[in-house]
Amino acid sequence: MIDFFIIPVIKVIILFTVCLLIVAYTTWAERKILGHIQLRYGPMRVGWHGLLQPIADGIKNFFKEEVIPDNADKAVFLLAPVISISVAIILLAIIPFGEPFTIFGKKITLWLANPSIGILFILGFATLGSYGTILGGWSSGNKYGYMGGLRASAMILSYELSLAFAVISIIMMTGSLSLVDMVSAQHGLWNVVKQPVAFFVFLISGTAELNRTPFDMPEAESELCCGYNVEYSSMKFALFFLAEYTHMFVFASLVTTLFLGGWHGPFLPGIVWFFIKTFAIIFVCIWVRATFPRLRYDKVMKLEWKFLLPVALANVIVTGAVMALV
Amino acid sequence: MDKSEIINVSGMRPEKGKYVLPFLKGLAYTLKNFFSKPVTLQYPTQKTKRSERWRGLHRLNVDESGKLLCVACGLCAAICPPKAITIIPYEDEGGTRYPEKFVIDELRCIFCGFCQEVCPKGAISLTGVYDYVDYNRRDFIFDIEKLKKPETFEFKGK
Amino acid sequence: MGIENQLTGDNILVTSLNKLVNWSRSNSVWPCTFGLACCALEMIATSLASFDISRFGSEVFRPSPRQSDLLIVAGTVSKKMAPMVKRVYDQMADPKWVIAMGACASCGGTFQSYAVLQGVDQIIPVDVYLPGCPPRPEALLAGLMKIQEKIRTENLNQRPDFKPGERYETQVPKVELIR
Amino acid sequence: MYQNVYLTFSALLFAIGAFGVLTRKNAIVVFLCIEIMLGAANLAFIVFTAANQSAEGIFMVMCVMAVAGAEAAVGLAIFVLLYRKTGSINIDKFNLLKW
Amino acid sequence: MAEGKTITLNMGPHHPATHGVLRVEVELDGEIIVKATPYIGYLHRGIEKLAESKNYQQAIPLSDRLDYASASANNMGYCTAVEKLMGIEVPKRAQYLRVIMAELARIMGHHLWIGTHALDIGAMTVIFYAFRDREMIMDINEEIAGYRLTPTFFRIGGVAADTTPDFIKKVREFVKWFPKALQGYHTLLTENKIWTTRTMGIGPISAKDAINAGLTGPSLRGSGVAYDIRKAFPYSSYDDFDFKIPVGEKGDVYDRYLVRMEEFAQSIKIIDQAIENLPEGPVAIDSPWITNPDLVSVQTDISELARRFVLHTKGPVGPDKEVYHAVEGAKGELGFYLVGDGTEHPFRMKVRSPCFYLASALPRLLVGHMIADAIAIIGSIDVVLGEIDR
Amino acid sequence: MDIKGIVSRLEKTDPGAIDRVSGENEITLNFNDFNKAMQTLHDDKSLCFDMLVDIVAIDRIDRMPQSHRFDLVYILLCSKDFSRLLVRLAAGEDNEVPSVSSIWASADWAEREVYDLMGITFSGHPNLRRILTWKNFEGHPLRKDFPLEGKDFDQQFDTTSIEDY
Amino acid sequence: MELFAILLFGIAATTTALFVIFSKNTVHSALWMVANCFTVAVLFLLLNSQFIAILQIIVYAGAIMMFILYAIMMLNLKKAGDEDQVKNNLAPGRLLILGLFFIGLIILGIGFSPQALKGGMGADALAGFGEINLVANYIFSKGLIPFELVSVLLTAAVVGAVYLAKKD
Repeated sequence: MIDFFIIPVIKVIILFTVCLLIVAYTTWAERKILGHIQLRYGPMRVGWHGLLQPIADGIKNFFKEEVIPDNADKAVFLLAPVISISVAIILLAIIPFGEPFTIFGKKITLWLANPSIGILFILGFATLGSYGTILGGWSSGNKYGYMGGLRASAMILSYELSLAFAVISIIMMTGSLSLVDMVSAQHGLWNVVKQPVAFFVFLISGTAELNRTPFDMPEAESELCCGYNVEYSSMKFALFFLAEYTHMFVFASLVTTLFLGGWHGPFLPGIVWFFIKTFAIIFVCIWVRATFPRLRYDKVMKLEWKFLLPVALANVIVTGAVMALV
Repeated sequence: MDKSEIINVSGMRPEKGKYVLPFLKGLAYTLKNFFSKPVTLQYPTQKTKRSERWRGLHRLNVDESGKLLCVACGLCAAICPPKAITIIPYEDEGGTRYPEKFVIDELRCIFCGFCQEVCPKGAISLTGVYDYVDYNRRDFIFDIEKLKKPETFEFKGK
Repeated sequence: MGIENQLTGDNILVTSLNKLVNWSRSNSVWPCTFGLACCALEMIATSLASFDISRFGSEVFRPSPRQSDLLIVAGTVSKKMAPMVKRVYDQMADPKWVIAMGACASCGGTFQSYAVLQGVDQIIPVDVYLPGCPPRPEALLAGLMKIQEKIRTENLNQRPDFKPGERYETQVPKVELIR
Repeated sequence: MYQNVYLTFSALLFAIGAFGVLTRKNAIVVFLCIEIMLGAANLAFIVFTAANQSAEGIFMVMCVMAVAGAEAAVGLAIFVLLYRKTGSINIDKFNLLKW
Repeated sequence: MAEGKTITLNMGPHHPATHGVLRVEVELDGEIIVKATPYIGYLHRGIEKLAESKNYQQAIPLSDRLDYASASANNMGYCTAVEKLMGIEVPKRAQYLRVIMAELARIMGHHLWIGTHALDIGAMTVIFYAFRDREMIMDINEEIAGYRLTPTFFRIGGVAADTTPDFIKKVREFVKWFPKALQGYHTLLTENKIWTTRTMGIGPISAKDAINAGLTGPSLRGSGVAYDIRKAFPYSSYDDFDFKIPVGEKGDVYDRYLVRMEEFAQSIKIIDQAIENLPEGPVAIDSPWITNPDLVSVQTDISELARRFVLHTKGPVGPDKEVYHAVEGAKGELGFYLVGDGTEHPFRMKVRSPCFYLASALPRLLVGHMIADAIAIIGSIDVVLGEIDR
Repeated sequence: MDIKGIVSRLEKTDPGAIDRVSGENEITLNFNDFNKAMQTLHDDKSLCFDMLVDIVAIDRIDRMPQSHRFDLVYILLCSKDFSRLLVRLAAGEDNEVPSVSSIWASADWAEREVYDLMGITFSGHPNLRRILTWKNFEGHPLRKDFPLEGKDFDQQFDTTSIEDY
Repeated sequence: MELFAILLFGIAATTTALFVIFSKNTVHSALWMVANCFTVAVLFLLLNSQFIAILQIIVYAGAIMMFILYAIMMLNLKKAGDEDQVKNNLAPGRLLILGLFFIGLIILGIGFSPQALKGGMGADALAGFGEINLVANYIFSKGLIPFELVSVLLTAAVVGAVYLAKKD
């Protein structure tokens, strides 16, 4: 009973609250980091250095008026943000946050589930998350939103490929689809050393799937106003917002898991290492956003089909060849 | 136009094939700025000093005895481009003119400083008060009483 | 969300919720990216490094009016533009506030001409007026804080309605030139 | 244990798919119905595989999915082309081969 | 897509990338623009009509609000035009001060351009660095003129006031600091591959087309025509200074970008020369019916007082004459066609605004490009709506 | 090229087009030969006024006869030696001035602006609509008989009264 | 318990399939199809084949449906569904044939003789089934040629699609 029910429930609660808190504070971190890169402070006046800012934003959005445009497809319009956020949260379930430990004679794992098809699960559901974006854009009945949705679907369709191929080379080296196995296999030498090409391909195509600068086609503020979420207000918008950052957190933890050795690291406990690495990746995301211009839609496609995909494929072949030889 | 006066900027076009290095340079530049001190003025707690010539809210200057210097000649009202100044002059038996009514619509005013420039008596001057805001249009109609002490309208916030 | 409309009465729950919501609203005022003229440049300057509106949590300039709380009417509202301004305001989700930034937006300023709307409060309600042409960025920050002050006194489920012309105050009597 | 139930649902899905193919005129919906039918077939395959404990069925399903993917690519390309040419994707309108 | 299957997208007047209230109606085939129609007038304030009702001095603040991104450059245009109308020669010191202010304004305008242009293309940080430096110019404006964005520093016959020691110091500081900051912009953009793919080969316009469309300023120079009014028709002692005209070759967005980046450097060079060689002397002519007598003489001399009254209740009188005078504003040829009629009001003031023609060239620039390029092109021609709509 | 050269060149191709030389770099053209002369100014290799800088319209309301009420000043620039030429043309309220937008692309908007603000119509213009004011705007604001503040300055403004393109 | 789950998701699958057919809006059809994919994937899971379930989601929901949705959006078919209503298409004769078809299929489904199955589906038999190793071993030994043929098919499809989609 305890093993099957109570512990998972406790874990779910902890995971949900902690991760959502982290995600909320990712927005704060983004604003602070962007601020400091841009020679300013970022939020300062709500709490110490603006620490209460995400909470204020959340409550405000919760109590804002819901606007549903007349020409929106109402059911889909309401469904889209829900898809976005729920898929993002589902993904959190199988991320291994740290090594298992024993308490009261019970072995506690720091992940909710460890399905044998772990990484495929993530790839599959990450794609589903973009349904939220696409449907949100389409159902708004707004041309900007429509174009944002169209761009989002094209982006996802393309970048899924190189993402998968980058992962395949890791799968080949680990010989398992389970995330926990992948982390365990990195004891000693991280995958980023063994697979630098896959690492970069994964980083780039992951950023693209997240729709972050320099690949923020679907929302491209200056081109499409807000793109897909142009008609969304209040909590629905907040859900999109939250989903975006949850995806970012998931992405960062995936990079950590797949390439940066997960919880492995000297001195500190595993979970601390995990979060340090994850935040480093998040920082890189924000840093890149602050520095680079946005690519153009067709160039993004070109980058994928003419550069990332061949590189990832070649990497898979080379990995296979090396593994066959050694 | 001879050639020596022209720079052809095509020479500044980057060479082909440089991909990674410029990216890294840019990232390094932003990272450098990440660690440098912000230039932000934390406004309500910190305030900078306005320059001597700053054109803020108007003040009607008074002499030592507290009497307005203004003689209601109406030059400022005449020069004012948005016509924000209304003066109703009054002349007492002694022949001294003073403004019965001197109203400046601070909202209408564009703070060009012409009134201060043309005033032959130095009676009107623009102060360093720059952050007066209010809820109501009525509050911006400044009469003589308000114009005597524009400093009190400075924004006080924490 | 509409929940607030269900909350009526004057009990402790409602008052404390009111306080909480007002706190959050006042500290997360997201302005709409809506620049019209000269004042827009000062608005940009306010949001940038030297003055940094983000300290108030307001750097989230949303391009879509649906997501923004504050309409900063920064610059001259010409009569041709007025319907757009009104539409943007109407598109914003409640609760929403308006700053009339600068002389032109507040009352037409120096442009007393056939093409300029003499004060944006003829078409939308204005909460805070800023004098200056354009006002300093500090003045915009002061205006933002004035809005925050106002939000803190507001009631959760009763926001004042506005019918055009209602809150509009008549102009200063036209200036008689004395020569 | 419950093969019959699975198979019934498989048959039902197939029937619904077939029904849709026959009745709908919107080419894309017809397309979706074909996908439903393929899915139903997949379900049957998996049921038998599970019973027989062999990999053939799974492999077959993968082949079917590949076919579905190929079909989607070519089919949608055709539809887009048709739409560009005629401005409609109503399959009743495409009767050039009819005599 | 088949004919008639295009989407019509209305960009603006409330759109983050149209720099104010420009409205461009674009017809899209997928992402490609097949037709673009700009609509303007959303900031039409009737400045030309207003100027007719004001006297020559009162119209100075109006000129500030034309191209509000570089206000002093407009002052320069207006005041030199009025002086040409009235036949006034401005003292050398005033001319130099004007040059300093106008060049600072040009830098200000370009700051706004680089910030918003980069922001439109997605590089969000450049605008922060640009406005940090822009703040320094604002401080200089405040120091000498008393206002930040719209200094209204120029007067007919000179400038409003003499320098202050702080002003000289601040300008020197800025001249020293700015090349470093400029290098920073270059680091972030010039060689960045994303930036170059977004700008190179986008929105090219040949020299012939550019001339025919009436483009001036950096946008024309990007196409390779070295037309700079500071050189072609020197005014306000611009021929004293040593500076070069940057020109491009291809006329694409990237060339326009490089031209403006080089103009930053050239302007700094001019300011450096002007502030180091600032001549001594008065800052305004001493003409009884044009400039303001100083306060001391007014309070002591009754005739001066009377003169002041007449001057300001009426204003300086323009002769019955027509002049066209153009200066090189931040965006191009900023011309003022002034018609005097022997009264103190301009009979007609026509502003030849560079941005008006830049915007009119938009349809031919945009067609055939993608919507993302449209943003880049609108950013690169750098329109300011206050000047288009007047 | 100085004004004498321009005049002699123009006289050669379009005799009688020039009404008079009205300034140091200004010529006044006759209404009838206007379009042809402008074409020559643009096309002629030695003149080469290939940029139309601006079109200025001046409302001389008191001028008699009223058929010469408006002055149109075309400011031309030669891109070879950067010399300016002002071409003046007098027009009345009901004259249809020939459009030069087929010669200079920049004339398109410039003429629209003149039409909008001054009410001078141009024949042969592809798209003569209001440009700065709105669609249902009445009158032409820059005419001297148009009040600066318009007609309904003091009234409560109604956004629905504005019709736009 | 298991039966309950099977019934639940089976019914869900049929319902969503019906919705696919009866939705007026093409995008709604596509969305119901995604839901259908999901329920079928759950049925796969109930049959203990995790791999196929996730494959179903990745391939169908993730790729094919995304692609179809993209096509629908690109063609902007929001209202294209209005003109064809299912009812109008049901000629009486066709209805009869369809009904017979239905009944036959259901009889076939329910009455399918379990003799075709070698063994029962006991819990032991299911253990270790559905793992990727099994599939992989099969693919790269016995099924190599068909597998390669499938890849050829996919390549051909891509080439064909690109050729078709090329303008003119």
